[in-house]
Amino acid sequence: MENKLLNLYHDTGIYQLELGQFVMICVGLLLVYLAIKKGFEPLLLLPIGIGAVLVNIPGAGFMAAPVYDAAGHMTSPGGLQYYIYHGGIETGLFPLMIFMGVGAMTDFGPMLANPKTLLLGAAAQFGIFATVIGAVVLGASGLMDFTLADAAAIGIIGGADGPTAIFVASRLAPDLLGGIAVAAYSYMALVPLIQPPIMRALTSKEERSIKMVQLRPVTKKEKIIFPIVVVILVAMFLPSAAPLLGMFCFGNLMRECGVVDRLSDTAQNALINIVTIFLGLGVGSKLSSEDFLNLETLGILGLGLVAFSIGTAAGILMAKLMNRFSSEAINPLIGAAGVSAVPMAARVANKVGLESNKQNFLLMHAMGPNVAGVIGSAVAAGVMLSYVGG
Amino acid sequence: MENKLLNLYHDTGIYQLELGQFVMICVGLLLVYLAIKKGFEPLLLLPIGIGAVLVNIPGAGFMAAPVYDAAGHMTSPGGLQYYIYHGGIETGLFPLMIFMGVGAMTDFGPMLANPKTLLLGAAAQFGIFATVIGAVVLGASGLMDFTLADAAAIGIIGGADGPTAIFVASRLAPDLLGGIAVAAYSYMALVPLIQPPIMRALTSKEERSIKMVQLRPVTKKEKIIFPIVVVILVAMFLPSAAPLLGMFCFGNLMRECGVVDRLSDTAQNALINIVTIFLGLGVGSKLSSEDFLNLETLGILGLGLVAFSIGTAAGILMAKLMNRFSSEAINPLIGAAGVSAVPMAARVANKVGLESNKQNFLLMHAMGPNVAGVIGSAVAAGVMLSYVGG
Amino acid sequence: MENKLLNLYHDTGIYQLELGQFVMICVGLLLVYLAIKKGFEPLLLLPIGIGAVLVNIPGAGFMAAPVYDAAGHMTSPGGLQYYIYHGGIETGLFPLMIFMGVGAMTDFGPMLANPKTLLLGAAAQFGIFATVIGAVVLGASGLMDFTLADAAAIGIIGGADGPTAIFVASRLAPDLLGGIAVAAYSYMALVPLIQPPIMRALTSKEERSIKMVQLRPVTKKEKIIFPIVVVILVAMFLPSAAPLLGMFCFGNLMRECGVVDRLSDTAQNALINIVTIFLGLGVGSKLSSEDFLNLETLGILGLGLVAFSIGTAAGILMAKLMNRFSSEAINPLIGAAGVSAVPMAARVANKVGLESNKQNFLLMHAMGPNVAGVIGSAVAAGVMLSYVGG
Amino acid sequence: MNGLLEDGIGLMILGMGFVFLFLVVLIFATGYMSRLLNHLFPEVLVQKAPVTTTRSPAATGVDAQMTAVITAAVHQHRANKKS
Amino acid sequence: MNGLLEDGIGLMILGMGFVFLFLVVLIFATGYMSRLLNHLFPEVLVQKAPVTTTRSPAATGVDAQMTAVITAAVHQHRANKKS
Amino acid sequence: MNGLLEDGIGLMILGMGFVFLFLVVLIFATGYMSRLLNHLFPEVLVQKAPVTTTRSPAATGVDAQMTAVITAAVHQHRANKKS
Ligand code: NA
Ligand code: NA
Ligand code: NA
Repeated sequence: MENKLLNLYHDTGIYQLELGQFVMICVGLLLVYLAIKKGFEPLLLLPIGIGAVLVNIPGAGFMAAPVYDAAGHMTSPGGLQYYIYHGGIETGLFPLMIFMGVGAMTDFGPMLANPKTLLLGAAAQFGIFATVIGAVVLGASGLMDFTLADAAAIGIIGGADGPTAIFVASRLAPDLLGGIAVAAYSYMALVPLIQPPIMRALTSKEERSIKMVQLRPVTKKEKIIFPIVVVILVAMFLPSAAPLLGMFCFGNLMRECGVVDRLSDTAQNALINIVTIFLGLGVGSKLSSEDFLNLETLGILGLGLVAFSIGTAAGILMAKLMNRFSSEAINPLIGAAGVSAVPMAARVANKVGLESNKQNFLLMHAMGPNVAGVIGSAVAAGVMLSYVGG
Repeated sequence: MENKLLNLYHDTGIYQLELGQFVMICVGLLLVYLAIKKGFEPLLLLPIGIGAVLVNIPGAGFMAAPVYDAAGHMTSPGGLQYYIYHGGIETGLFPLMIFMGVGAMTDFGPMLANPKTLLLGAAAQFGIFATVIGAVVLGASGLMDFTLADAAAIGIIGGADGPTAIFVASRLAPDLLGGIAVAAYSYMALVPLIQPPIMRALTSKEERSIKMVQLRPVTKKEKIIFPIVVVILVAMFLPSAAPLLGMFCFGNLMRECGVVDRLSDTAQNALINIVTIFLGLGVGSKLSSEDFLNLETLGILGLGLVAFSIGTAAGILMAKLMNRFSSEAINPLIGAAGVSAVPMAARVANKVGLESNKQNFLLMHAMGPNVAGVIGSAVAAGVMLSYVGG
Repeated sequence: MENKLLNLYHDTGIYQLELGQFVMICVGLLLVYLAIKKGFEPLLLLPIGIGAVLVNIPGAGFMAAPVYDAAGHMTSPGGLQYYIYHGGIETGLFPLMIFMGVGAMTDFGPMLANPKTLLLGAAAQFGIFATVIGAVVLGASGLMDFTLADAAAIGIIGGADGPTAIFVASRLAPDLLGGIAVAAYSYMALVPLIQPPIMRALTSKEERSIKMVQLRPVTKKEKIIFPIVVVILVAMFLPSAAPLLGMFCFGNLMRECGVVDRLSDTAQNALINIVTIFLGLGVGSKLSSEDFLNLETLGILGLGLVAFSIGTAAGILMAKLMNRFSSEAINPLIGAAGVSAVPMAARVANKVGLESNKQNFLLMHAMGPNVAGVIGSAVAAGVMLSYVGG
Repeated sequence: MNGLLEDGIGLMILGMGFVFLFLVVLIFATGYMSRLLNHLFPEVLVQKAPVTTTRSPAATGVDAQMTAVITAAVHQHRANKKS
Repeated sequence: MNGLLEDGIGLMILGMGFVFLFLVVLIFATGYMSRLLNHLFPEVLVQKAPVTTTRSPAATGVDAQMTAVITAAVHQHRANKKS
Repeated sequence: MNGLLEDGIGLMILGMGFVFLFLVVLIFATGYMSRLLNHLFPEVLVQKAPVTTTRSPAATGVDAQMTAVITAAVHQHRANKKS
């Protein structure tokens, strides 16, 4: 009886809690706070934060592996996050389902009306690869323990696309997944703070006031054929990007084709919501003190910020470069939207544009490079998976 | 040819059906009847009943295990209920998802307005532990074959909370899962019959007529912080209750935070509905004749009824005790709602109250102990899992 | 560096693509075209088509099996379609969930009002078994490599019921699954082209103009009891059909019982939509060049068409036969609806009927044999699984 | 080879036989069930197909909320039209 | 056998003890939290239960779209009624 | 260590090269596709973004049902306003 009481006391968190777990619970609560109070990508950061709290409760066993006896019968069930992480994240299933849903929510119309903006989505990926160099330098210098695979996974934060970052990290650097996902979503939420100073520094008031010609209407047929064209190009040039872009285009085709509205509706609502809840809990399971409380995480957070900033700058500078060669003027602010972070970055471009010219609505123009950035970072992800993993 | 015809005849249910299976099919149909005609918790008892019918069809293979050859290729697929039971119930995933959805449907407002009612939710759990003693006595006397784990799992019926009962039973006494789940849901449906006589017997007309002061309004902030407070307390004091209460509070936080309405909506609708269908079929798979047609099931049904009755009485008596010490009068009827069985028990308290005083609406007051009872039985479940399993 | 560039080139589809894969990608795109432009069962053929495209992208690894090290840790995750196929189709889970949803969408009212139409649903299954003979002849003659199991799986195309065909094929002839599913859904979409000539050839204008007596109203109670009666008969006579018909009747009971509307609603919407997306991708994964580009597929397509035609004819002839013996006249056109293909075949019967008599609305009368055909082909499937598999 | 053909014919005979047997039994069972039910509960007829099941609860909620409002608006409309 | 009974009684005492302990701590924690929050942010009261969470976004969208239209129709209705 | 840096630079060059290559090809492919489609089917323009896809079928059903009713009510409203 006293024995049992002692056992019960030994089971309590008060007795078992280690400092690292305590700190990580606080980190989890901080994410919850940022999600609720500051509106930081709450759909992901709230489940991630709660997932981080739960996985760090000592003795709760959220990441416990199931135990089987010799005959294959389960003697001890695993924890919820164990099943979620190994079933949905390690396998890549959840990010791909999310990407399908995002595809079903994406309107490529503005991009199709002005395909040149794809170049802006390409340029903004420079943030990814510049960051890879930064991480590699930190690794080569011995300051931090980054391999090439780690560096590539960290760089993808600059892609400003959550599911892509999680998909790449789960394949190249599962240990860094927690930090990378948190950095990716946090910086996406911070886009309205990170981008405007860079945008103002790199452009003159005249450039920011450039009015762009109205977008031509895009036919339904173009919208239907476009995702198929992307899939075919991916199949021909970069099969390693096919999982991401294939599911993305499948989602988009369901949206645009007009004959499977009930599937498209489910992909955009019930399915993506269910997967988002589990994806968040699963990512949160990687916010354990061993994986997160180290110098590398600081490196990830720092490099991620660099990646965003360089990507933003590269998009703007590409737009200015294009203005040298093109007859139709492009407002360089929309180049910043090339990092993706849909639709936040496009809104920021619109807002900064309105500061210079109250009548200049850039939102639709910025949506082009914005969705192009999603394709761009998926292509970058494919290159990395092929280069590093192959 | 005649051979084949004979085979086909040997495959029929008429040829293969054993008496036990026949009886269990009838039990399944009885549950379906109770669900549809009598409105006994139909969301669970209908799938459980159908699950019981299907699993007892001889030769249909609903619980057949898949067969693999040496190379790992499947040579014979498993049955539907095999996958559901081992994937969702043995692992604990389905009850936890249901609990998340229930959390997203629960309004803690009335409890926060009058936190003292948590004591009523505590007292009503006495039904659980008194029943454990009952089961242990039956086991110790040799009348029935109950271990301590069995006794604990049977006691949890008194928690009047379906997913908690299924979660505990799947961990402590999987063989009794069928009987325990059926007893838990049946008695929850019978609350309007079981509770009123006890309520009337233990209270005077004056007590039943007590009017309670109107509940103060509760702020949104309190509702948001509360689930976080619960999670922190669970982490500190009872990690073994963290799976249940962690998911419950996660669901509640999604509901109250106001920034993830689409996730909350899915947790309350599509996700909980999908899981409910499968949970029911999976629980039904434990209604096989070997597991169900024995003396122990009678014991479970009897003890479950005792558990409910004692819990109801304990809640009422605690309310009367509190009236001795507190200035603000509590109508003892709301103590009966402490067993949980949300929201049925609260409605019963309201109805019995109206019998004594037509103007006395107790519903909101009873919702406090009602949801407190959910927390109380999850805590009790945690103690049991730690005490028995550890 | 050049090495890596060469690697990247070797990873491209251009370098790796084999002719067979190219052809199968075109087949996938053709299915997408038929789904979108021609409206061929788009809910299934669109995902199947995209699934076929994705699985044939060389190096994309959509069907790659996961790799584990000796300690059981995953060293290389599997592909999306690998998990979908082995998790949902090989196990039979997805077709059964779809069948549950279809049950929840089916109204047995017209059939209950005139149970004799069940005979039409029985007769139309002759298409299935005649096709089995055809396939067996092709196999026995050495022209094609069909076993009895293959022949049975091909025959089920004549059942005109997608999930039944996929369920049977996944059990009896997984290698032919792709061709069988494509044939089944294509011919279901072609019902308005395939059936009318046969219907006109086998009936006189007088027969097509027969007006049927208005259907009696059916009570809610009959509709509730009916699925239970079917389950009991299945349990007694044909347990091998219990997975399909059990889930179908479970869905229908949820629909009709009126006490679990939220479950019925989810089974008809979110759940069936989610499963449909994955079922399509999983079936598409069997459209690989090895499995599909061979003489056998031509045989499947040809025999499938024969199956549909014979089933249509058998239904019509049975109706004419029944008119000899019955006092209440039956319009033989509704016999054609006995093949199932709900609700397309019933609409075709209605349309052909209107050609002969502008006032003769056969739709509700045709719905009887139409849903009877679903039961009929599930029974046929059960016989096959028992005869061939047992 | 001949074995295969034989098996196929066996499957056809058994299969069609069983399909007919099952559905004929079902005809009788259904008919008996209907007569029994309509004898025991003579008046309870389904007035309308249960349309509501295909609507989401949310949408139904909207419906309920608005019906009163819209009914009023429509009555008003008609009243005005007449006058 | 006696061990089983003893264990059961131990479980009852520990269990009820823990349940009360936990919920009493929760009462104090909740009370403290409420006082603290209402002290820090005195005026922010929940005016109404968040009914919207139970509606699907789609339905809410319809709601939003229609509210203006219907409000107009209803005002009109009332105006006419008065006149 | 130097190997790591070299690999990183290789990844950057290859990566940015490939991203630009792919998106430039996509620009041409998209442009060609659009010209081809608009040449083959000149007049079919999307009048409005397909708003309906974001609505649940249920909600749309409600919409369809009510549109007629509400349109009437609104017309009525406007007619009254003018008079
Ligand atoms: Na991007
Ligand atoms: Na309780
Ligand atoms: Na059929």
